[in-house]
Amino acid sequence: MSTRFLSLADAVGEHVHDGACVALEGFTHLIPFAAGHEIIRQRRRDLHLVRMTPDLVYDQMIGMGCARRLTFSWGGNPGVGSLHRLRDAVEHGWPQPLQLDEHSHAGMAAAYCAGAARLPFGMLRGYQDTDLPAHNPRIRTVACPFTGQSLAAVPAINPDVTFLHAQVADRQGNVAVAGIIGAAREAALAAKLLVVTVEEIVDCLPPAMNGLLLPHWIISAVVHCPGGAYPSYAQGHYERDNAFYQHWDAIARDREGFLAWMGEHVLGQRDNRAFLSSLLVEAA
Amino acid sequence: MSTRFLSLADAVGEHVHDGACVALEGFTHLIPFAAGHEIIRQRRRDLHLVRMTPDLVYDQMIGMGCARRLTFSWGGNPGVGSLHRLRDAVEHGWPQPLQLDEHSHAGMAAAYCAGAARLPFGMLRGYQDTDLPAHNPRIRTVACPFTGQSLAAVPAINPDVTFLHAQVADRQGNVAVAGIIGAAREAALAAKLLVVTVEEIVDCLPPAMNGLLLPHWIISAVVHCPGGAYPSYAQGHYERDNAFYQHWDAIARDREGFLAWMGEHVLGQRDNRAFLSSLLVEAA
Amino acid sequence: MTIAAARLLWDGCVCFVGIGLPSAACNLARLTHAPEIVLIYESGTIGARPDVLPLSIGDGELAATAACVVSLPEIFSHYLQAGRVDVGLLGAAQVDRFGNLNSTVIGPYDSPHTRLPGAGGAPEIALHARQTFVMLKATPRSFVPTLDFRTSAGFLEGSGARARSGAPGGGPKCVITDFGMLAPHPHTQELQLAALFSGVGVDEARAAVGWPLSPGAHVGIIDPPEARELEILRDLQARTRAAHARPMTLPL
Amino acid sequence: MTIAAARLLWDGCVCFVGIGLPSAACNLARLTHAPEIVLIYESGTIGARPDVLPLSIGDGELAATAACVVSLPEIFSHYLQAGRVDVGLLGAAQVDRFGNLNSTVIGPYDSPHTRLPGAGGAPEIALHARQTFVMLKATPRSFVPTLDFRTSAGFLEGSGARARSGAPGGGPKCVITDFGMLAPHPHTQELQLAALFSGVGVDEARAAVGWPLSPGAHVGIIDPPEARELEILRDLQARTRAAHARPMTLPL
Repeated sequence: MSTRFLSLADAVGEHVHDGACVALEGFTHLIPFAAGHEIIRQRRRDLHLVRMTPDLVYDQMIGMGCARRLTFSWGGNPGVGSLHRLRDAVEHGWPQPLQLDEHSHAGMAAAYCAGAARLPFGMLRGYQDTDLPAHNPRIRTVACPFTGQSLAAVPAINPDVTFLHAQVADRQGNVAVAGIIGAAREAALAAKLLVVTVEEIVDCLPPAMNGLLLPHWIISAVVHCPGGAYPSYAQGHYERDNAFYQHWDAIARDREGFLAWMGEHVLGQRDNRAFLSSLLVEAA
Repeated sequence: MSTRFLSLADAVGEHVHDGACVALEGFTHLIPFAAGHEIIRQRRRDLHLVRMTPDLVYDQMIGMGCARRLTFSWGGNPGVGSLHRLRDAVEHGWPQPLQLDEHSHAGMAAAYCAGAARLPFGMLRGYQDTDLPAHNPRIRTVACPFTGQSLAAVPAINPDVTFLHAQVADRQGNVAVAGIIGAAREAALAAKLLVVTVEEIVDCLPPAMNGLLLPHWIISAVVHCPGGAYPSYAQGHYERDNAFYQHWDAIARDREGFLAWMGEHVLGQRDNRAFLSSLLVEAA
Repeated sequence: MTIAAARLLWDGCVCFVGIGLPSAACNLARLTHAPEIVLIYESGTIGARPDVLPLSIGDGELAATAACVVSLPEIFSHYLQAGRVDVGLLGAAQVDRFGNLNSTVIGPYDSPHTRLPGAGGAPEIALHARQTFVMLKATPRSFVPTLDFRTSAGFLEGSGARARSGAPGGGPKCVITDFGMLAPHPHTQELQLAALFSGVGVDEARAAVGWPLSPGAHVGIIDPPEARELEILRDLQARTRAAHARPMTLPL
Repeated sequence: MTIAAARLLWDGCVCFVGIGLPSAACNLARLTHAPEIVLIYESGTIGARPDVLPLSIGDGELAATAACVVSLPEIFSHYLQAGRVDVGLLGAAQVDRFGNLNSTVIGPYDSPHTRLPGAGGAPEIALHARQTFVMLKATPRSFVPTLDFRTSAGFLEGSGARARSGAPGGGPKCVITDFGMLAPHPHTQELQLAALFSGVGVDEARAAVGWPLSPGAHVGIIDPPEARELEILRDLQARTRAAHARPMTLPL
């Protein structure tokens, strides 16, 4: 019962359906950009996107009209500023309105943990004296059956499919991850289906001991996709392209420039290798 | 604000008081035997002992009269049979009665996690249709505020002091742990005070990346104590002495034999080094 | 018993393994017909491939040969509770006619005749595993009409009581014992005689069970151990005995 | 601002660091008077010692120099929520006179004039850190009498409201801005002028604040940057600029 190895196009084609709840996780590190681009290429619609930090990848998916709903806790371009496409969707409904299911990081972490453990809700000491619960009916309270204390409660997140990017898989489909992991493990284990794109595939991984390993039998599909996290990064393989993150601010600022860029570099390219090549050509 | 380095005698003397709630954790691996022996040597009384798997170390502490209460989830000699001193305390009140606060592993794990997160309770899908809740008033239920589902709830465990054994510390007091960790991390972070005995101390640890490291500023004291897990083991340093575990069954079977052995090897020895030497003499 | 249990496991199945007979059965399966079986020990080792049988649930051999080692809270919440375990293997001191188990106490809880080790992982393995296999030797004191303490739920009072209680896992698929196997009746879920080891008679089985044991619709005969199974099991046991008896150098 | 904030941090203190000004201030402190400061980034890096300032909260530089990297759920539950953080550094788009913060939205939530990034870690940092330092530039649009949205609690309506609400952390200790610092009045907890950068007048400060700013009991003058502070900060910024501008080889 080894994991299936698929092309990215087949993995997205099989696992992502219009209207599905889809999480692309990876906190700054190992963001599955190539998977997001392929979802855009296959023109999926009405997705419920889930991600703690939407980042450029969801700015792209939202701007290209893939999403109807967003569950998130921080929606900016880290260290740079706004996600202009996310803002345009929320402020002006372009290209379509976007329903927000808004949390704090701590709340969303609790929701992913609950999802991974198949508990119906997660709890935390949080949200206290903020306006978030008033705007999100999914933030409630639960009373401790021992002390009577009131705690914040959030419903479990269980995506239909979670996409992750990782450094390496073995031929059985076990995936090893190193570096900043955010809530990737919980998002992976909370999902009904799990697809992982990886930088490389090796014959055999060394025992991970206490490191993070996703066993092959919890993974639906592994995709060999070098550079699949770019412009995010893969610790030990390539660094974050901070200059691209800064450059994105100008690309995404207006609708026309954004559409032209996406047309040229994503829709106009067959796959992630072609996407990266097209950036190389532009830089030259 | 580096961690303090103490002798084991001083660490126990300062951190363990009669009547305290004390957890010695380590699941089969890295059991802090030397710390348990020192608590026996210093003749602490009325302790509330906490540990998922009491193992030989609590058999010794209970038999020597240190404990009035035990929070646990499995009390046997793994792969061998009974803990005779634990049984004698429960069945015959020798050397004194022992109050049991009995859980399953999953329930105790949830209680430690809650303690580490400073939540008042933990929850799980567990204990269902068993007789445990009828005999432990600390197993209750909580209703999901979203679905109405009923879940098992257990109160957080927050020991006054947790003892762990680990492989290595650096001079700042950071402690690195590798191998089977059980609920050691949660027991450490749930405690008010944390004392760690280690096999060796090095100038500087390599970055742990995703491995388990206990940062120096959460640790109250580090004790250099080679062999401090024996007859349990320290992965990479020495193996579990399975023969000793089997031998213990005979040592602990009757009160006199047990008291004689403890007198000779624990009370009669100054420290862990002397304890180990006394076993060597016996074997010779 | 070990060989009969091993045969019930299939290649690739995810087993939550207890120590002792279950561990021997799972590793025998791995070394014979099920090389890709995934062994999870409650100590947090996932995909362990031990060369010798561990004495405890957390021997170093398990960590060193595992695909990875996770914490105990994670193994119970993210794997077992999340419904990712195909087969849970359980031992016990007592089983009743509906597959409920006792590993806590003989006699009253507050003044026990025999205090047993207790629950460990069993209540939640019994609750969440897609199916469980129970392994214990049969005597009228271990196969009892009524448990002294219910540590782990089987089919409760039978006839669908377990499903009505909302338990996510499927409950005991069979009880493997020294005369053969019991399996639940499809409707009443009472444990009935399903198969005998060759050479064992029905009367012998009945004498070892503390309730009036009914035969199932078909009472099979379990094939005797094959030479290869016996050889691999004996090798494993010999390696294990040698490893556990090996004098350890004290860490001095 | 960065230098003034850095001076408030002490050696060995455990800081939960946001990106931008807070990260610069914490690293400056580490490179000057507080070499043993413990920097926790919400990405899960504990004890990071970056050589250049990260652009994001999760640059590889942080993981590679950290004592260890834990998951995001763990950093929030076992460290922040557990009360292990001495100082939380927070930015925001708006602060009100009681130190409550808005980083969610300008205008109504459902039809915003400006949608901001949102809460991130802020609500729970503000709730649990033993104290918080707020850093933001002052204009009457950012220092406001009433927030458009309360993302993170400061002293609520003041006069002990925060303590009565049961918040475990101590709330804002000061607000560091481009004219100087505000600090809460000991009883009313209204933010008052606590100190000015040298050369800045009280009127200038008043003009930048959207509520009638009261002077505190003592309005100090913040010492101008020392040569060593400036040099280390400029070196850090120059290294950072160079690193972020370095063209990256595409992973092709």
